[in-house]
Amino acid sequence: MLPAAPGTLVGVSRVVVDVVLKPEISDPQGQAVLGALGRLGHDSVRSVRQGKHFVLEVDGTPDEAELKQIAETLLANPVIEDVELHLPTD
Amino acid sequence: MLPAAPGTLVGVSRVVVDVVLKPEISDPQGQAVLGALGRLGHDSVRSVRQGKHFVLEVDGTPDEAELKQIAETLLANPVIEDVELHLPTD
Amino acid sequence: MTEDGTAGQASATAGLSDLDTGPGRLANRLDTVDLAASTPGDEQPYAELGLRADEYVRITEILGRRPTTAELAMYSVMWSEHCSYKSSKVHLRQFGDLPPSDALLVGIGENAGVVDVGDGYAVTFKVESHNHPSYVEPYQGAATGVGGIVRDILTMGARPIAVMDSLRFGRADAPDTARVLPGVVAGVGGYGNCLGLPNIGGELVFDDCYAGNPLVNALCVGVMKHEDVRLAKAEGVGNKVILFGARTGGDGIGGVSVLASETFDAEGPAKRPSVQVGDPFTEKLLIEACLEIFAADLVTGIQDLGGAGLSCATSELASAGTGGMHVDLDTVPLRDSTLTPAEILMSESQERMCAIVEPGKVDAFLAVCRTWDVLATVIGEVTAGDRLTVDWHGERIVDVPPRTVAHEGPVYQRPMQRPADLDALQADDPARLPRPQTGAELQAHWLAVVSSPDGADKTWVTEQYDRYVRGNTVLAQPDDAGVVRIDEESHRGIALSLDGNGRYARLDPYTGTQLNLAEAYRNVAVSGAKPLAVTNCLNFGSPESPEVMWQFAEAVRGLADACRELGLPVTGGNVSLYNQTGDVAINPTPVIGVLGVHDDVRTRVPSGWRVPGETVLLLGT
Amino acid sequence: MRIGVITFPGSLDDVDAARAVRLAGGNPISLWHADHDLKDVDAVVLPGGFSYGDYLRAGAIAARAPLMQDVVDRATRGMPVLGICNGFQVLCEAGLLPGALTRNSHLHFRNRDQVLRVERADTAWTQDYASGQRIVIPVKNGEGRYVAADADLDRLEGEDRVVFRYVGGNPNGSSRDIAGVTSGNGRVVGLMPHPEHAVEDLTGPSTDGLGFFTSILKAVVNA
Ligand SMILES: Nc1ncnc2c1ncn2[C@@H]1O[C@H](COP(=O)(O)OP(=O)(O)O)[C@@H](O)[C@H]1O
Repeated sequence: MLPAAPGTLVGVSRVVVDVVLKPEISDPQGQAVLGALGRLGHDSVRSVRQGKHFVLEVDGTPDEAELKQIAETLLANPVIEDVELHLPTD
Repeated sequence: MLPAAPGTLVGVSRVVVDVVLKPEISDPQGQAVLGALGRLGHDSVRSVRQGKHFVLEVDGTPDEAELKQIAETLLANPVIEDVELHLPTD
Repeated sequence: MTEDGTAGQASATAGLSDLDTGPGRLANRLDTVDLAASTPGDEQPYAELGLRADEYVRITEILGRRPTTAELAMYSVMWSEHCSYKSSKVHLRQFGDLPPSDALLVGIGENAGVVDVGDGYAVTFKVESHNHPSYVEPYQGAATGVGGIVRDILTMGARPIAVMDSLRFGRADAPDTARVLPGVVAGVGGYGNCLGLPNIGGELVFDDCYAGNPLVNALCVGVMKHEDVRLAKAEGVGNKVILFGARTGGDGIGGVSVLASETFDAEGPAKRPSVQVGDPFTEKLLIEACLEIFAADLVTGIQDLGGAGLSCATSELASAGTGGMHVDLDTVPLRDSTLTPAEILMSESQERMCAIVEPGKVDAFLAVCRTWDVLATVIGEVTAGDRLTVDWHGERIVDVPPRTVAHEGPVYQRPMQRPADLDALQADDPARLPRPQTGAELQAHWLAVVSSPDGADKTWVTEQYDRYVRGNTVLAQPDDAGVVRIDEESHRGIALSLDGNGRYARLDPYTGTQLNLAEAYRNVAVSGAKPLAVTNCLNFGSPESPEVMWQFAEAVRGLADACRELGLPVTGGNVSLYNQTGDVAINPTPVIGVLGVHDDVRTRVPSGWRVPGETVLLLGT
Repeated sequence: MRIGVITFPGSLDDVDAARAVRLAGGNPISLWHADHDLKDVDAVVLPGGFSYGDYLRAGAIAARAPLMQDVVDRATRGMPVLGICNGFQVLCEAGLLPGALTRNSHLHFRNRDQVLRVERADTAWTQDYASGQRIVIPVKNGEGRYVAADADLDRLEGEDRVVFRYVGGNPNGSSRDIAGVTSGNGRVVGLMPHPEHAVEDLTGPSTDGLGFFTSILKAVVNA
């Protein structure tokens, strides 16, 4: 692990989990944003999908298997969502 | 810009915007997830903050200034949220 | 205690963090009572905190020394217009002077008045504003407005059973209305729905005068048995002070003093106040925990934390009690460990309550809180004597007579003057308006009337509110009054209506306010209920304007006279001043709630005709 | 007849569900999410509300409550379970019912009196209705849009597991107008609308919801 960033507690790492709807599931929130962008003249934006972004602070070195399980079974619902787990690069 | 990834439309780039609550704003959703993790025995997780994750598809080369404005005024509420804009690395 | 000033301005927050370390003070040295006594000449930023020079002098006279930073913070929030009612108090006395009513169990002055509705049941209800925060962050402003009024009702010992909302915005087609209205409606719904409180009615009005200053007034009603009434006072030396609910963060610090006493300026988002995020789930747990605590008789006094946070709760509890109080501020659970003691005392973090508990009952109290996952901490105790003291890191930072903070703030007799334009307004008779001359003109008039947003169907709003939860809603939208059953066996129930009319009040605040009351009264009466009591929320412009002050005084006089005439007590209410768009005050807008009782809700009368062949009668003139 | 009603932190319509059981002639038993104790009930109702504030995803955190392990266990062995609104969300999150409930397509909470068509009158919770019958009960939710992959929806319909459909307007954008579904054996049923709010003339739009609770009493007797 890299030395902790200033202000970060030593021995705590930051794990990011992004949860997105599976492509085949419709996303009215993203649609609403897209509609608003169109009305405001931002025509270059073709599509918007809205998902969730979790930032976890974890004691010590993150346990990848455990975090994968957390991400896939609690943070996302595998029936409708996909997850991306970003561990700190070390 | 790098050649488009397979399956991506040529000339379309993918921009990610993460919206997170400002650190001083309380995050009941993150708190609830943290509580659930504790009850499920995942004690190594110290804190959870929940934000939004937007994936935008943009025609042509993204206009950074325009996207920044979209992110800061439409996707986030600057009163309570901060944004992180991730342009495709080219 | 009321709660309008949710959000603190960034500048005030910065000013405060500087206080403990800032110029004039030894760097990083805590401002203690001892230090204050030994450095009487130190400059203090009282003006930045909204205090006037003469008010500051009075504080030094009360204390016999300069206040510490923490004391200054407390006085500044508690002596703000919002908390001290300093401009309105002299007028509001008329409500207290109304003839006594047999139905009134607890009168004005407590968190909410309590009314006897028969069969041993008591009902408490109150309306409160959250106008300014709802303009800044519509969803959260409105949501936390509902949260605040629900805690007021809970504090009385009652189970909250329904909410209502009275909303006013700028023109329906104004761009900012499209920002503010959907957020406010979603916030009222989001919070109330998540608490499981049916929304049984309200108002939706559009007028240019609210364009930069929407009105968001929320009402909550609760029910209890007579013996369950709880009061906000700290009694019994040695009893513990328990803070429970959410952790304390840097929310709305300075909001009470700054927001309630200043208007918005149109400076960009960077200077916008920090806003609180409501957590209705935590509040729902707080409600269930409190009701279990009341049922087990575990508290001797209780107070919610609203505007002015701990400053308010501790000083009001101590002031209403018989002794003093001591608090160890280090024990307060924080969300942000960098908060200064003054900030902790001023924080307006939502979903918190403060209880006074006998030592032998503390364990049982904490156990109930654990069941409901509610954080609870002993932060101090009731003491002999009559001082409120607060320690931080082992040093005394507050030592004040609590009454001077909570109940003996400044009172102003502000100058008043009848608005110069009133004669012209009153003379402006509709007779001068052109009459439609042709069929086409008549059609245009008719279309204008039926398509007016004020007259339009309100379903877009009311569909976002749960009217069914708890299974006792007998009448709600689109009926004139909301009716709720309170006893499934006896069918006893209550009716409520919430009404205002800023245009009438602008034309004549005395008569206009009486018309508002009459409307709410009629709405309750036509449901078949007997009207029993009145609450009100007085939304006005700046009290520093003599014309606004005159409007205010006339409105209060009108309401008091009408209540006397109808034999109804005013059980409580809320004053929201400094409502203006730019330099122009809103129309004076008293919003009046009337509570009535149904001995048997099965005999309620809905609005509208249900059965063909019924006879239509017109009553009145 | 003992019909359990679970209270999770944030459950709201538990009092209403218990009242409906009582009005139908049953004995409502309150169950607490954190216990491992089903108190010998014959069937269980998961009520509406906002368990854990609906934070994360509606029903997601409640689905991991200790008592839910017992519910899943007994349900797979045939105990009837009804999930109403938030309870339906919990059942989907717990894997007892297929699919998921997501944000309404119009993005608003919506409360209105809703017409439903009963598609299956042979589940444990619907035998007092007739197949094809129309009933009016309140719907009130912000995350009631039933979704699943197309292939899964096809399979669900192929297995005849849709119990209710919205008619006269779909209040939340649910796929194929689905308002409620059942498990393969017809014992576990979940739906978004609220039958427990349509059990008394005084407080509901109809008394059409009572049939759920009279049905279960019969189903339990006949089991
Ligand atoms: N903001 C609101 N919140 C809840 N109910 C509302 C709101 N606005 C209007 N209503 C309800 O909608 C119905 C119709 O309102 P309105 O058109 O103002 O009625 P009226 O003209 O009869 O006073 C009433 O039952 C009222 O209580």
